[in-house]
Amino acid sequence: MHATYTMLILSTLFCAPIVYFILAARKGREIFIRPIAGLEAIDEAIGRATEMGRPVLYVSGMTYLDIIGLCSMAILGQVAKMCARYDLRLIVPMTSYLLYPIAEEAVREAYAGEGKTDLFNSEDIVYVPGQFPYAAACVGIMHREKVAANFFFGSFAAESLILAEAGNQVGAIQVAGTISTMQLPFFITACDYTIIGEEYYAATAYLTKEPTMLGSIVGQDIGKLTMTALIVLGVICSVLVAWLSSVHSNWMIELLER
Amino acid sequence: MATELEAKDALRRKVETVVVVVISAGALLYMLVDMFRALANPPEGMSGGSALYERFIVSVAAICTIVIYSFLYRENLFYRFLQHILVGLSIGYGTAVIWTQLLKPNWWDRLVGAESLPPNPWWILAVFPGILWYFQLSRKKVWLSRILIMFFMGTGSGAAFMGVFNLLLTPEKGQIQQSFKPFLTRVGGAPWFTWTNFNNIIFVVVLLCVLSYFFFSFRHEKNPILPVSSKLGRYFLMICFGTIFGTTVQGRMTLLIDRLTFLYTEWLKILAS
Amino acid sequence: MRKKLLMILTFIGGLYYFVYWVMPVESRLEDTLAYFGKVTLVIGGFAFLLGVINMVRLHGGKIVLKRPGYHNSVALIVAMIAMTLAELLRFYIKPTPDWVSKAYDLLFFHMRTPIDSTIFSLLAFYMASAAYRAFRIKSLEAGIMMAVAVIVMLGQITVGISLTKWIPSEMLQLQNIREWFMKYWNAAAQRGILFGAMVGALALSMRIWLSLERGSFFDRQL
Amino acid sequence: MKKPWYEWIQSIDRRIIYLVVFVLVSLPFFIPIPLPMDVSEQVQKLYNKVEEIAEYNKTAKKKKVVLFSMEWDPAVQAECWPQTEAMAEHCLTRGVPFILFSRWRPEGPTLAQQIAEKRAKEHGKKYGEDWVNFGYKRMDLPAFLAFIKDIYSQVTKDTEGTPIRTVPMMKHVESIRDVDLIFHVTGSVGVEQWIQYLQPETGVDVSIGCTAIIGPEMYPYLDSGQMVGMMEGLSGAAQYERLVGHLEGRGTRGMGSQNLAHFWIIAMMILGNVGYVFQRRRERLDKQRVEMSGE
Repeated sequence: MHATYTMLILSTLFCAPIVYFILAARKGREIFIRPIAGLEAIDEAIGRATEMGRPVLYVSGMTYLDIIGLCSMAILGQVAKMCARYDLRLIVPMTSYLLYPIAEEAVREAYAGEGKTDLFNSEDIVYVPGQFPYAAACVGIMHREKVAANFFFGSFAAESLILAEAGNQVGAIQVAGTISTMQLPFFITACDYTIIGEEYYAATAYLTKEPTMLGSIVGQDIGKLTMTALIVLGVICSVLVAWLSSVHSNWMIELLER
Repeated sequence: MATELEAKDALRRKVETVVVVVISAGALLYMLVDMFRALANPPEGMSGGSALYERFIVSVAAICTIVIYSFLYRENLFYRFLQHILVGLSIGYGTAVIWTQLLKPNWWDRLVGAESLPPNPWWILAVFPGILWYFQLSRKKVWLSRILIMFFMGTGSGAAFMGVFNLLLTPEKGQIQQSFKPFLTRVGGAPWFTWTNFNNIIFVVVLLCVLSYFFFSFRHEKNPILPVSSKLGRYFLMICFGTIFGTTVQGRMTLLIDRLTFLYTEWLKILAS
Repeated sequence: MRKKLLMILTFIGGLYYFVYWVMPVESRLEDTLAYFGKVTLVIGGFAFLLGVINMVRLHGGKIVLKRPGYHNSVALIVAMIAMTLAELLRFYIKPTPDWVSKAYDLLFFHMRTPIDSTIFSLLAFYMASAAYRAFRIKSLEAGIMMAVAVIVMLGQITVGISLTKWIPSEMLQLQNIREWFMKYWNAAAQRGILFGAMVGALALSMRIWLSLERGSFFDRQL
Repeated sequence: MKKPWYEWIQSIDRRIIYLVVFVLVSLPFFIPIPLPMDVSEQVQKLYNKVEEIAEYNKTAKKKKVVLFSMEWDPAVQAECWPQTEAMAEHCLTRGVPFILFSRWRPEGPTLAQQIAEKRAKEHGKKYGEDWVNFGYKRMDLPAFLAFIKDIYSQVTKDTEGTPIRTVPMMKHVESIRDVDLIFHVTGSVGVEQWIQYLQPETGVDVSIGCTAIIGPEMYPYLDSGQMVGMMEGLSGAAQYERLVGHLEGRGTRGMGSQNLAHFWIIAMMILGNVGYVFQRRRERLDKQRVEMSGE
């Protein structure tokens, strides 16, 4: 269907703040993002791994080269930085041949940035194609290396169940973040903290402080606020329709469908 | 201590070998008997040879199934072998089908001409952008493949406006209009509160709380509503995940039931199919 | 230079559909849509050999170097060729000879299908062991989730439904409670997620369309 | 030292759990469990919609058609096969022609073709007249939009290589508007694109047959009316089979086993958590004792 006038106005209302805040953030405007509980859990998990002196596993699931995958790689970069700071070994199994080199580079850069190039071992970035072989490889690593912390960030499919269970078995601290709604229940029950849905992007922005992401998050918030306002007004109108005999139809609906 | 463990290990290995041999011998024996039975009295309208072949392929499928289940005991050679076969088959099929069902009718036939179509040499030009995909395989010229990827991403993002607003604002069925749930119903000229209205209140409250959980850039300290609503939002999300959890159990069990149905009805023929 | 080219191409690709959406129905663009679609369908299809080439590169190397487990790679390549041939022969030789359809039957319906569905069905077992070993009610959140999950599970099986069949009020029977959770609580929460995702989709398309995206993938190697 | 009971019940070997699952799922095959089943609202709505089309087709010269969007592969055939079968059975017996088609899953139309052939053989129906197979067309969004605009620009031949215009059934279909219902069967997502790009322009109804896992995600669309009905998982298929009267289908057969399997999962959850709670309580007590003695 082609755009109606309402749609055009609304699309401007949604998109203009996004573009404005992205540009503003790039020019150096301070942007606030509420602290995301799961991210503190990352620090905690890294701390625990440092105490125990055991490696950390970063699992990106069935993530491919898309925005989710790139966000996952950005978070990986931050995790790798923390690991490098505390001299921890980080193991990253990857399933996408397009993301694999990006992951390797992210970890290498993070270790180099902390001046720990000698700690980086390119064999710790493992390429395992296929869903179930990937899950089996991750489970194998968890048991063999007795990992102290598991991070699950990316898009996940059925393998989430297997991964979360195995991590629980070895007693690792687990932090998960995914926008795959269908897999969230398993992470919530088996992980110590779970970042839910859209929070995943906010978490990326919070960690990387990338202006584009930050600006976009603020712009999106304004879009969601607009939506909330629309819904509240619409509900009020529908109550009025039932309450007052003089009102015959819902003005909001008429307005939106013009 | 070590020798004791070793002895235990050796015993376990022996038991495992015996179990594997017994199961595979049983399966093979059943397969042979089954095939001979089919050869001896083939079903009506079928030659003995085809009947035998039919039973043979059913047995192959059953043996594949059993071998995969052996993974539950331990990862093993046979499982890995079948896994590789699966990857080969699915890639082979996906490739061949794109040729036979997409490129052949929509490109080749137009290029060289088929039944009613005159040949149109201009279609050869489609090869040049098409070939760009393969630069993904080169480390140096990978940017050439980006031309296609970014172009498709661009078209996708341009079309997203249409998609998003159609989903949200289709006349009468739009997600936004359908969220305007009335909290009161007009019955006989007077406002009234019914069970549906109660459910509508639940719906709108849950919707708004969940939406507020996904506000990230507002400060909670200065806001009277947001801390409460976002906390409630997280709990409401848990209810939603609970339903997903419940249905997932059903979904996963169905997968197993399907395989067992196959084994019992088509292979072992214990049950009528 | 390259980067500019990509930016312009992305913008033009997006602009076409944006303008198509903004323009009223009778626009000229309406007619071009089908032509454009015809060409993009074919161009998209040309990626079809990527999977094969990747597999041959990965496993061909293993076979040549006789790495451990190379017999698996041989099986993979053989299976790939066999399946491709079966489909091509089935398509090109008309009427299909008996042996081709038999081979196709074996490869597709009695190997491809059962192996795939059996591997996926392993999840039924994992579900049980995960329920036992991993799903711990560590917090109020997990508690709420589990409670709803149990109601939903009981409400979708026949024995569970007959447990509460005796209750005279239909509303309190398990299958209806399940339906109530699904239709109101779940639908509303899902819609909340959906709204967030839709705004997110708009933001993402704005970023890609106007080439505002930053990050390693978009900045590197260009 | 002997393990305390709460540790013992937390340390059952996983292979024993697997074995019990296997036994419990197998039992109802041999000992039937009574299956009182209510047909859910969503399934009933879907059935009514197809019935509506069938009633129309009885008198109409140009029949309305259902498009089966077969986005499933063998991995999820356990749920999607019975759903497709129930729907194909309904369409074939009630004289509703249908189209098989897929954008993402090469195997979908092939498996659906097999289902349709089996059902057609029983009812004496013929390929080309009662159904047609478009096959797998890997469509990106531009191609999909063109498909909506003009089917024939994107589909020139069916899977057998017959030019699509010469297939007898296609005389009913000039454009996508002649399709009255989309029946999207899937184990992942993708149904949104029909709602986003097809429905507002043409008013074609969309319905879904999905694995139980993604069922909850479809409720916002069912609530808004963008989706007319849904078959959710095996139970949805079983309910549809009951409505169609196809009781020997895979759906109905499997429902018995669901019961015991579900109870086993619930039991496992309770067992694991009871052990966990007691273990935690013991740990807390131990800790208190240590603190007390430390003072």
